Parts: sequence; structure tokens; C-alpha cells
Amino acid sequence: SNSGASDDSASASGVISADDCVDPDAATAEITDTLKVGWSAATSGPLADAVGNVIEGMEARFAVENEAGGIDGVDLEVIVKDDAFNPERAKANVGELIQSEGVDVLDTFGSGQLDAVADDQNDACVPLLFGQASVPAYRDIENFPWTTEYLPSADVEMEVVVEGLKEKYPDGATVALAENQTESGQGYADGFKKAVEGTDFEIVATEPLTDPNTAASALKASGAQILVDAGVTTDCLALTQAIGRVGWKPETVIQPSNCADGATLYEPAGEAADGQQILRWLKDPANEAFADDPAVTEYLEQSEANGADSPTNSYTVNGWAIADLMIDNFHRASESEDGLSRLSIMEAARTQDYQPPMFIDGITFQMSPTQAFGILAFQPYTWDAAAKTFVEAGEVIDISSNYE
Amino acid sequence: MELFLERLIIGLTNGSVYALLALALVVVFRGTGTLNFAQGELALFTTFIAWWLTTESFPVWIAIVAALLTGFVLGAMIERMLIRPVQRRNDMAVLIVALGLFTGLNSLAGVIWGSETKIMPSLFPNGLDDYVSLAGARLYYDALTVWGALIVLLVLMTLLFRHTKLGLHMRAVADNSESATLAGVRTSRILAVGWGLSGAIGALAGVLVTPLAAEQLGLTTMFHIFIAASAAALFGGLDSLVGAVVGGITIGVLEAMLTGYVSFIGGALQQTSALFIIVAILFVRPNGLFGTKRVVRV
Amino acid sequence: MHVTPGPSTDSPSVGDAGDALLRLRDVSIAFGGVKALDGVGLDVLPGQILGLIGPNGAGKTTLFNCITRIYQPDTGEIVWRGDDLLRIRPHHLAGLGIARTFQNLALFGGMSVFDNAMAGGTSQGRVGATSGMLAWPPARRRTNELRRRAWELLERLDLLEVAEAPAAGLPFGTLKRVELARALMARPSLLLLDEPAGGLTHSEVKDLGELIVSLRDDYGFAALLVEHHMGLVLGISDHVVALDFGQKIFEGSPEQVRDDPAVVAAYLGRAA
Amino acid sequence: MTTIDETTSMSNERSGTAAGKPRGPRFLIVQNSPRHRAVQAVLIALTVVALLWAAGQPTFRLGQFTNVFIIAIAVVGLNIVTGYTGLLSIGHSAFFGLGAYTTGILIVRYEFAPLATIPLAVLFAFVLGLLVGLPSLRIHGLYLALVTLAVAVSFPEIVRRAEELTGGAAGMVVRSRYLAPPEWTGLVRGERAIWMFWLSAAVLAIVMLLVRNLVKSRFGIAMRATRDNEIAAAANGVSIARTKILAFGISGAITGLAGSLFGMYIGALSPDGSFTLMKAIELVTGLVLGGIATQIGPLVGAFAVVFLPYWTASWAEGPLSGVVFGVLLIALVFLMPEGIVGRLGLLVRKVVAIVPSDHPRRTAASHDPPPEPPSPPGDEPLTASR
Amino acid sequence: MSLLHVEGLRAGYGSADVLHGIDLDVDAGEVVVVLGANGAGKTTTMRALAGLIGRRGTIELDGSPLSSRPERVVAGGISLVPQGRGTLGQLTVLDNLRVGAASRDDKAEIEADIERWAEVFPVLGRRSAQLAGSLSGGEQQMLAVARALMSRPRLLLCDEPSLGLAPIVVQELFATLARINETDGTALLIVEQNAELAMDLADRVYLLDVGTIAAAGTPAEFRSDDAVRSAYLGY
Ligand SMILES: Nc1ncnc2c1ncn2[C@@H]1O[C@H](COP(=O)(O)OP(=O)(O)OP(=O)(O)O)[C@@H](O)[C@H]1O
Ligand SMILES: Nc1ncnc2c1ncn2[C@@H]1O[C@H](COP(=O)(O)OP(=O)(O)OP(=O)(O)O)[C@@H](O)[C@H]1O
Ligand SMILES: CC(C)C[C@H](N)C(=O)O
Ligand SMILES: [Mg+2]
Ligand SMILES: [Mg+2]
Repeated sequence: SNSGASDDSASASGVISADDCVDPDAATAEITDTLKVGWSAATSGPLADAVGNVIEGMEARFAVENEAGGIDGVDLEVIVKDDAFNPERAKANVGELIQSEGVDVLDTFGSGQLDAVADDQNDACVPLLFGQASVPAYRDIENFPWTTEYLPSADVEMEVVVEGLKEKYPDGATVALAENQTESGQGYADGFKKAVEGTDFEIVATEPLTDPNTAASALKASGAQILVDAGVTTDCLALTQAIGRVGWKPETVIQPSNCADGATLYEPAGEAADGQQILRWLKDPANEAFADDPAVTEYLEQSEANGADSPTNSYTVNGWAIADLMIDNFHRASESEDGLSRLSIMEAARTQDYQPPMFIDGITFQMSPTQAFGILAFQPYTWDAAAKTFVEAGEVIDISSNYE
Repeated sequence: MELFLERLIIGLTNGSVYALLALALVVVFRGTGTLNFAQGELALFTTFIAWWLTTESFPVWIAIVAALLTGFVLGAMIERMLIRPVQRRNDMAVLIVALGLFTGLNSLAGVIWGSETKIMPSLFPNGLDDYVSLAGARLYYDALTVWGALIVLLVLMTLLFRHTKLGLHMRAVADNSESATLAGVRTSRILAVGWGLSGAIGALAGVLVTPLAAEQLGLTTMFHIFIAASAAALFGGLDSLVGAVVGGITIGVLEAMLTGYVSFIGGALQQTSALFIIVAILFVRPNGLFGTKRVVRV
Repeated sequence: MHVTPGPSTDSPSVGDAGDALLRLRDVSIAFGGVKALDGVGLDVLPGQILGLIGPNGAGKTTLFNCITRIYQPDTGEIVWRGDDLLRIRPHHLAGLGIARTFQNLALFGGMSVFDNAMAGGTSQGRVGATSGMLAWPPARRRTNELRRRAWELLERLDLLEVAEAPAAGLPFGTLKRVELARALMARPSLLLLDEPAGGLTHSEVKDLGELIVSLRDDYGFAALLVEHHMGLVLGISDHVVALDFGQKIFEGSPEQVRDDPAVVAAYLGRAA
Repeated sequence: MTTIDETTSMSNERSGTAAGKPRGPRFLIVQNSPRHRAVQAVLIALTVVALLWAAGQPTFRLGQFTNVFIIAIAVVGLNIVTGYTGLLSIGHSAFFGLGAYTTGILIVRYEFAPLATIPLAVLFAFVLGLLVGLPSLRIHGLYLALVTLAVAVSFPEIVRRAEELTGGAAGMVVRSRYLAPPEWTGLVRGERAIWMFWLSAAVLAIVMLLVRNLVKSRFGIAMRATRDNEIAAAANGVSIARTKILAFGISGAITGLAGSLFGMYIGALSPDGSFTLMKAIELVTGLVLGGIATQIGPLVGAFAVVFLPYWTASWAEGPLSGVVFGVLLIALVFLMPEGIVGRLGLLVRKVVAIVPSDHPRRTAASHDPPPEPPSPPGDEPLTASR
Repeated sequence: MSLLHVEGLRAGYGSADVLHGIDLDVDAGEVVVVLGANGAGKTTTMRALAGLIGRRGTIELDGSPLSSRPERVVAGGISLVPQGRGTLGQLTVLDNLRVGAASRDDKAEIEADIERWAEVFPVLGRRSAQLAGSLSGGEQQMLAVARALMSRPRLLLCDEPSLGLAPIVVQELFATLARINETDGTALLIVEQNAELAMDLADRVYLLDVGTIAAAGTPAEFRSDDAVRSAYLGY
């Protein structure tokens, strides 16, 4: 909900208060020596590579920062605990990270995991910054003052998708929706349905992605002009392959932003992936177009030098960008009157307006004490199968005006 | 019509995949009297080996042969080193060993090759244009290969069990291994061969399936297939080769048709509906469609 | 249906079954082409020990299985104290007073000998899950009573030493006695014994025969005894029936059996 | 003819202990004797001390212990059908999930107090248990396991489908303010962890006690008889149908109770989270590791399945932890195929034997050690099935 | 040199020994009977010889150590008819007999042997396609004997072969065993409660008691012992 927070959740400084915390003193205590960022994420199982890349990206960026003197002398450290994508273990991990490792900031990967830990982490007043989830629930500042999400909320993304579609199909069109049967997929699907309400777009088929082949055949039968994939990572490739095999080539195919990696998710599908559209907010280091971008060259150099072994993977870039965002917060917190503390970090996180260098120019990450905007602008891209690369398909679309 | 054929083809293809793995399960069951819960992950592991060999620029067919051999050796070794020592003592313990293998093999594949999705090349042309058109529906060659492999395997295994001494001995060991040993059957070799065979069949299933599975080759590829395959094997009667094939195909087609035509069910209840139909049929035939009823006399 | 609580030596028979406790008429059953039973009829009188003999595969065990409702006869009637037994479900038989032992043992291997015996008392009163869970005192009292009986029987059958041992792993002959104890827990009016002397030495068989007779005298049950050990059958039976290929080929006193040409030809061989 | 020792050889050896030279247990304790009572009292005291120690641990540990207790309750439930009645279930995740979702839905949608949801959660799981038990009358062995598999697989799919009620794939979050300890406890909201710890411990203790009674009762004997030999059980008056269905019902109810507590503990329910086939497999693993058909096996097994992955994840990084976990599982089964408690039980029984107080030779027992259970149940067939 | 020479045989289940040092010999072509009370360890002895359970002590066949692997024991010429039959219930009668020939490769001879035993036990011929598990107790016992003979053993171990057989069949069985012993020279080691019949056949007799050999001698010697008579012969 973007309805804004009520005033009483703001503290004296107008942003956030530690009064409700189990241990208010801990929240305001100054952080010295090292600032620990604790992760609970699936470093084993099918998502291990993705998670590993995010963390490598973050660690590389932190290493660079530490070399440059850290946050005013405070070193950054990452502590990772495996939750195997299991909410129970995430809950236990976060408890342990807070109580036993004494972390100052948390992060998690996946909506189910975030659900399982949010209450505990809010009660303990340990900021959970840039959670890797796209469900809208954690934009609710009143209920989750100590939690922010990194990924664009699914409804925001879908709103932008529909903006783009309106331009291409001013008189509307028919849409087929493929829905991943997880929290994340359902978030996208709900977001899309909400966004097309009152427009001329008509959803003529909705199929769950349990078996991509069956789904593809049924979606094809709808004869829709547009295919929207409310999917999660590997679904994107599977769906592309499946529609290729049933011989369906919709006019427009929209992939979710979490399917940003060309090499693993588009290239293998060959011709079938050609022309698919996606919204991006990150510069793509694998894309020739960014070869001369100073941020990208620096990123490639530094990340590789600091142990990230697949720097062009989009998850690595995400990890790096999240680290950038965190560092921005930490610096501002450290420079605040209260000095570097969990509370000041959270205050900084709630008052952020920053473009990490790896964000596409014109896209910033924004937070206000009353509204959690996050990423509100995207640049559309399409996949060029022949050139095996994404190509720009338009200007940055910014919908932040809708949220003011 | 086109849609129906399309669904039918998808169902048959998915079904043959289930059937292949179900055959592997039946072979172990008929040869040793146990259900191998690690069958799917074993197949996955050997498929990863095949994939890895192709990335080392071995031809696909060599990779596949190597996978089959590895499957055989791994299967036999697992039986001898891990299953047999506990089987003598406790049946439930075998289940846990298999679960340990399940986690262990899957994670090991992750350790060695990472969790990213892999693209396993196909032995046969499998481009987007390599199909024959059936009233508008596309029948791809690689799907045909799977059907073909399934039929060949079914015939071979039937011959093995019906007409060879090895097959007779496998059935004897599965029935009562102590009694078979007493008759002079080399039980330990038979057990190892049974598991080896099923390991190889599983590997075959893996290498044929992944190129045409939309999900490609990832750490989770085999799980759903394994669930469906065990349902298929049980549905068919657990000790019946034909049953496994009929079971696999039935589940595949049921899934495709129910999802396609029964809008209330839709894809969301795909597995549920297929499994419950099977349970309903089990009510009528508690030993599966083709299973032999165990005679229990008092 | 009615439950017979105790020994029934003196219980008068009911209905039109005359004096017979159990009456079989024209019972037939076939498996595939094999006629396991072919029009068999016989009566078991209260307190009687009826020996049932016949060559292997004659249908003796099948007859037991028909009576205990494991098999459904193709034709014929089985009447228990005037009630049609074929309408009764297997687990109600014990409550009616019919208990059996099994030819090749059917014990509860994972349970102790004592618990095996206790299982035989299942028919004695309600077996409640809730009352069991709550250790409801009235239920506990009933259980304790049964336990006392179980101990008594184990002592009587010389099983006290092994009472706490799991049934699996005990010698065959011992296990046969465990089955006997279990069957007796049901306070049967009719005991079906399928080859109880299997695997026993001569003197053990003799002791077993005496035991069966003394138990019958004390508890007053009738017994249908299947046994290939002629010494035992002829020694303790009041009456003998012989089957061959599912048909009754002889019925008479133990003394007559050895001289019956049909029995000798089909079963006894050269006069033993 | 060589020697015959007249006295021994001709004596009619009857007992199974005649052969071999059984080393009977060294200590005999008569049930309900002062000595037995004393041993029990000591054990209870030790348990209480252990609980008090655990309650003093940091909150996250407390949470882990709570999780262990909850899983233990679930496994105690599973033990009833799988351990004592011999029906393998890989569908208990559904009972667990039903309990959790009942509690979640009642709190979130109908504003129930958490504790007030327990009776309904148990009731629903009981009814589902009866339903799942029905097929067991016709379908046996692994085929029955397939039925339970169908239940396990369908639960998440149905939850996703019933979106209005369950929140579908997006899950359902029970905010911690709804889960605060009840007022009468005197605990405040921040002390939810300790409240859940004691609540789960108490429920576990009660459930274990009830199940202990059940297993020792005549119904318990009927369950085990059904497990060991259905035909013989029926011949002895056991109603197979009633026993199996009721066992499934009770089992489901207990696992549903665990699920209800789990809902309160985790506060976030999603169909892909803790209620999939994986959970069912975890429960079976716990049961076998702890010791099937034993009374404290479920608790020990629950410790194993909660802490083993946690420990392996701290020794080995990433996917390697999975390999270590797999190896550990196999190693445990190799060392103790009867399960941890099963194996310990065998050892303990070599030293101590509890003699029932109504054993006719109880008084003589201390002088003349009678009943040595010779060895674990072998695989010797006791039926005529071959 | 005897065909089978056993010295100091110890065996048991789990940690407890059931056999405490058995000494026993069977010469080629000899018939040896073992008597013993219920639980004396007869079955355990037979299982130990067949290699089904772990054991210590000397077991020699033709002077060289006997393998402890059951299938090698069979290949070496020793075959066991186990107590309680142990047929393969889910296989047909015919397949059971075929499995019995597992250690042989002479196809034609195997078929001839199958014919032979089907003649000796006619019911097996009639029921060759029936599943063994559905046979009556006695029928299964006959199948077990026939199956053991299918390996053409030099020494046939029989654990209570007459258990559950009708008197007439017992007589036939023993007559058959005698015939096989005579014509094929198969040595027999028989555990039997039907002591009378067995002793008619026996060259020598052992008495097993509580895991040790309590006595050994000829049938005549045993018959003249009062204690033996009352315990095992019943007169
Ligand atoms: N379930 C069954 N399926 C097929 N045939 C059966 C079945 N039960 C019994 N028979 C057949 O019926 C006949 C009678 O068997 P039954 O067991 O009653 O014999 P029996 O008189 O008890 O013999 P024994 O003295 O050897 O135990 C046998 O030929 C047997 O093969
Ligand atoms: N599987 C087993 N596990 C444990 N103990 C066993 C097992 N089998 C046999 N025993 C024990 O070994 C001893 C000897 O048994 P065995 O079967 O050799 O006796 P037997 O002389 O053949 O008697 P029977 O007349 O009953 O056949 C008995 O005390 C028995 O309890
Ligand atoms: C990184 C993604 C797999 C996370 C996913 N969008 C979620 O919300 O769970
Ligand atoms: Mg019989
Ligand atoms: Mg014996």
C-alpha cells in the first residue's frame, strides 16, 4: 500500500523511532570498528548460484570501500547464513544473526523468507535493508518501519509495463498471462491485473506455469497478441522454449525484470527469444552499448579484482548496486548528529535519493519517511537473438509522479 | 483439433519421460524388491556428467554412453556399499539412506557444476524446425526419440525378465533373497546388476529428457519427474514393466488434458488432480493396473 | 450377534442347529481350477475334539479359512449356534467364541510374547482409543483383569520365561504355544488348531496332547484339530473327519480310521 | 554310542532361553515399585532441569528449541500410524499445514485468540486423518504411501487455489501483535519466544504422555497387531478398519496440533514454505533417525532434523553442506539402523529390565533373573506368507 | 576323509551364541540324522552350514574349507531344504525349480531333472504354473525338497522335511530320499522329529542338546537307549 504512514510512527527527528524496540539502547548505540551485514539466503539448492553472485557483488563493493577507509573508519563485513530457501531456517538464521553475531543490518533473499523474519527483525529494531523480494507488503512503513525492499514492487513494475504497452497499442490488445505459482509470480500477476483495470487491454488467458509446455499450448490457443510472463528467473527461459516449440510467436512478449541475465536466460532459447521485452534499471556490463560507460568499466575492474567471478551476471551487478545503496546510507548515517547507529542507518534509509553508478542514468532509488518508493523508473529493452544482446527500446519511463 | 493434438503430444512426451524413469524404478523393484527413492537424483547426476562431457567437447553420443556406464557403476556401487548393509537390518533405514543419497547427490552436483541451468545438447536434431506437422500440431523429432527409446527399452526389459536366466534370478532375489541364495543364485551380483541396470536406465532417461524439458537441466529438473514416475510405477503395479509405461503415459496425458480442458482445475491443481484420479483407480485395483497380487496364505 | 463371555461347557445351543456348536453344510470353494473344498459338511459339538485329517492340499486349512472368514465359500452354509457365520465379519468371530491358530504361524513378531497374548484378548470388551489415551480407570481395570488372565495362561503354557521377549526369534515349537495362549485369551467355545504339533519331538507332542485335553477339560471349549501326527490326532480326538481333494472321505471314531481303506489309500499309506 | 548326559539331554527343554547362555539384564526393576518410582522421579527432574537450562538460552536458540518441540509433536503423531500401525505416510505435511493454516486463518480472518484456534485445528486435522485413513482399508504398503504422497502434493496446490481464504501463493502473515502471550501469563509481547517455548514444551509433554498411554493400552496392542499381521489381528478380534482409520485420525490430529503451534511460532505461512512434501520427508526422517515405534524417538529425531542441517551449514559452505548432510544421514543409519533411541533402548535393556508388577514370578525375579529378551526382532518370517 | 567335516562350530544370533562347538561328520553317500528338542539349535546348525549366518570353527568339504557364501556352498554341492519351506512364493512352481538349478548351466539336463521331480512329486507337475505361495503347506514342502535337488547336490541338508506332510507323503518322501541316496549317491544330513522313519534311513545319528552334540551313534544304539526312546520315538 502506498497510502503513506501515519504520523505517529515518526520519531522526534520525524523519521523513525526506537521507542517500541525491545532494546532501544542497542538501536541507538554507536557502531564502531566494524559494521556487520547479515544475510540469510539460499547458498545451497537451485538458487545457490544467484544468491552467491549477489553476495559476491556485495562483498566486492564492500572490499573496495574498506580499502578506501570504510565508513569513517568503520569496516564493512558480510556474514552469510544458508537458509536453503526455507522460511523456518531463515527465521532461525535471522535470530542468530541478531543475537549471536550482533549484526547491525540484515538482508534476505526471497519473499517467503522475508515474511518469516520481518516481525522478529522489526521487534529487534535491526534494519533489514534492500530485501530481495518484490511483493508489495513491505512498502508498508507503518507496520514494517525497519524493513525496506530493493526489488521494484511487482505492481510498480507492471504499471510501467502497461504504460509501455499503451504506447504500442493505443486501442488496447489481448493479453495472455503466464503465472508462476509462487508468492513472487502471483505478485506480478496481481500487479498486472491491477494495472490493466480500466484500460482497453483484455486478459484472455491465464495459465499457471506448473508445466511450461502445457501452459504454452493453452496460451497459444487464446491467440493473444501479448504474452506477459509473471514468472521467476528460470521460468523465463522455460516459457520461451515452450512457446517456441508449440510454434507461437506473440507480437509482444514481456518478461519480468528478475529475468535480466541475457547469457543464461535468453541466449539458450535462440530464435524463440528474439524481440522479448524487459524493463531494466541496471546497466548491463555484458552489453556492448555500455562498454564505454565509466561506471561499468570501473565496476568490471573492481569487482573482478575483489573476487567476483562472474561480474557480467545480473545478480552480481545487483549485489554491487545494493552495496552502493547501503554505503550511501551508512555514510549519511555516520555524518548525522547521532553518528552511525542502527537507528541512524534506518533514518538514512528512509530518506534516500541516490543513483548508484550501476543504475541506468536517470533512475534513482528513492525513499521518504512516509513512502517507500524504491525504484520507480525503468528503461525498456528488447532481446536481439542474432546479436545475442539486449537493445534499448525506448527512453527511461519514470512513474514517480504517480506516487507523489 | 490442433489444440487437442498438441496437448496429446505434450502429454505423451511428458508421459514417456515419466515412464522411462518409472521403468528404472520397476527394474530395481523387480530385481531387489526395494523402491529406490534416489533414482531421480541419480539420473540427474549422470545427466550432469553427460552435459559436462559435452562442454569438454566430447561428442554427444560419447557423453551419453559415458552417462549410461556411470549410471550402471554408480547404481551397482550404491547398492553394494550403501543399501545392502542396512537393508539386512531394517527396511525403513533403506528409505533414509536413499534420502541421504537424494540430498547428497543433488548437492554434490551443485558443488561441482553449480546451480545454474545447463543446456544439454541433444543427440538428434532439435531445432525449432525439426518437427513433423500433424494437423497443425508439431511433433518434434526429439520427442519421437524418447517414445522410441521407451518402446525399445520396454521390449528389452520384458525379454530380460521373461526369457533370461538373469531375469529369473532377479525375480527370485526380489521375492526372497535368502531363499534365492539357498538355491545357488548369486544374490549379491544380481542385486548389484539390478541397481546398475536401473542406474543406466535412469541416466538414459535423464539425457534424453533434459534437451526437451522446457526447464532444461537444473538441480530441480528431476524432482517432479521422479514424483510422477513413482506414481506411475505404483499405478502400473510396481512389478510390471508394461504397467510402468502405461502408468507414465496415463499421468502425462491426464496432466495435459486436465489442465487444458477442465478449467476449474486448471494448471494450479495439475498434480493433485492427476494423483487423485490414480488414487481413485487404486481403490478399484489396490495392486495397481498390472501388478501381481501378492499371495498371502495362512 | 452375541458375545460369549466365558467358558461355555454348559451353554445350551441355540436355534435350529440342534446340538452342534458349528455346522457346515455343502461348503465348496475353488481357486482357479482347483476345487479346494467340494461339498463338505460336518458338525462340531460342544466340548468335542474333532480331528480333521487328510493329505496335503486336501483343503483342511481352506476349511479353517472359510470358517474364520478369510475365504468366502462359493456355496454352502456355515452356521454357528444357529447364526449364519457367513454374514459375520472376520473380526467379530473372536467375540463369538471362535479362535484359531495358524499352520505356519501368524504371530505379531515385533511384540513381546505377553503382548501377543494380550492381543488375543481384544474381543473381551471395548477397546477404546480415547479411554486408552486418557488411561481411564474403568478401562484400566478391564485391562488389568486381562493381564492377569494372560499371565495365568502363559504360566500354564510354560511361557513365563519368555514372556517379555519379542516373539520373533523364539523356537518354532515355543511360538506354537504362544499362538495357543493367544487363542485361549478369547475364551473360545471353539478352538481351531492347525497342525499345533509341527516341529515337536515325540515327547513334546505327547505333552502337547495332554495339555490340549486338560485345557479343554478346564475351559470347556470344543476343538477342531488339524494334524498330520497320527499319534496325537487319534490319541485325543473324540471324532475324526478325513478330507481328500476337498471332499469328505471318512467320518467316524478314531479307532475306525486306521482300518478305513479310503483313508489308508489317500493318507496313511502302509498302515502306520 | 558315545556319552549321553542323562540329566540334561533328556529333560524336555521348553524355553527359548535354554539354548545359549543368556546374559540377563543386571538390574531388574519392578514396575511401580518404589525403585521404579524413584527412577522416574529422577528422570523427570533431569528433564525439568534441562528445560530450565534451555529456557535461559538466547532467544534464537529458544526459537530453535521451540521448533524442535513442534517438530517432535508432529513426529509423535506420525509415529502412531507409521511406527505403531505400520502404515508409511509421506503425507503428514498436509496435517501439519492444515493445523497451521487453520490457526493462521482463524487469527487473521476471524480474530481468534491463538490458543482458541487449537481445538479447531486439531479437529480439522482429525477429520482429514480419518479421510486419509479410509483408503488404507483397501490399499496397502507402498501403494498406500502413494495415497499419502498425493495428499502431500495436493496440499500446497489447494492452498494456492483457495486464495480468498489462504492468501494463495502469496501466503499469509500473522503479525506478531496477534501472537503475543496471553495476559494471564504475565508475559509481554517481546517475550513471545519464551512463551512459545514453554507452550510447545508443555504440549509436547502432554502429547507424549497421552501417546504413551495409548500405546500401552489395548488399542495400542491392536495397532501393533495390525502392523505385524493383519489376518491374525482380525482373527483375534481386532477391527482392522476401525484401528487403521482411528490411528490415522489420532495421528493427523496430533500432527495438526503441531502445525497449529508452528503457525503461531513462524507467523508467516506460505504453501511453498513448510508444508510441502519436503516437510513430510523431514518428519519421516526424524522418525527413523530417532527410532521408529519408540516413545522418545520422535523428540530425539526432531533434534536431529532441526539441528543437523543447521550444523552442517555452519561447517560447510553452500551446497557442500547438503553433501555433508547427506553423508551424515547415511552414516547415522549405518551406525544405528534402529534409530538413536531404538539402539539406546537395546543397550539399556541389556542392563536394566522393567518387570511388570503383575508378573507372577515378580517376587522371585530378583533372585532368578527370568526374561532376557534374547535379541532384537530378527527378520525371521512369522507368517505363512512364503 | 569324510565329505563334510565340522569341528568346533559356533554360531548364533546377535551377541549370544546358540551353538557352542559342534563336531560332526558326514561321509560321502552317508545318511546322517540329527535329533534334538525344540530350540536345541538344529536349525541354527543347518543355517550355519549353508552359510546363512556367521559362524566360527572348522567346516571342511572334501578336506578343504567350505565357503561361507551360500551360493558357493550350493555350487560346492551342498543344498539345504530350510525349515518352514522358504519357497519363492511369487514365482510359479516351474520357475522355482528353474531357480533351483541356478548353479548349473546344462539346459537340457535341467529340463530333464524338472521332469524327473515332477514325476516323483506329481502335484508339482500338475501345478507347474501355479504361484508357489498359494500351494498348501505340504505342497510347498515338496516343492522345497524338489528345488533343493535341482542343484544335484552331493550333500542334501534337510531341516525337518516331513514337517506338515501327510503320513503317506512322508513315507514317499523318505523312500524318495533313500532312492536318491542309493541311485545318485547323494549324502543326506537330516534334522527330523519323525525320528522313527529317519532312523530307518540313517547310517548314523547325532543328538543335539543346548547347542552341543550330546551323543552320537548308530540307530541301533539310539534305539536301545531308554531316554532317547521315550523322548524321540515315543515307545
Ligand atoms: N489362495 C489360494 N490360491 C490358490 N490356490 C489355493 C489357495 N488357497 C488354497 N489353495 C489350494 O487349495 C488346496 C487346498 O489347500 P489347503 O491349504 O487347504 O490344504 P491343506 O489340507 O491344509 O494341506 P496341508 O496339509 O498341506 O496344509 C491346495 O491345492 C492349494 O493349492
Ligand atoms: N532369528 C533368531 N534370532 C534370535 N534368536 C534365534 C533366532 N533363531 C533362533 N534363535 C534361537 O536359537 C535357539 C536355537 O534355535 P533353532 O531354531 O536352531 O532350534 P531348533 O533346534 O531348530 O528348534 P525347532 O525344533 O524349533 O526347529 C533358540 O533358542 C532360538 O530362540
Ligand atoms: C530474486 C527473486 C527470485 C525474488 C523474487 N522476486 C521474490 O520476491 O521472492
Ligand atoms: Mg494346511
Ligand atoms: Mg528348527
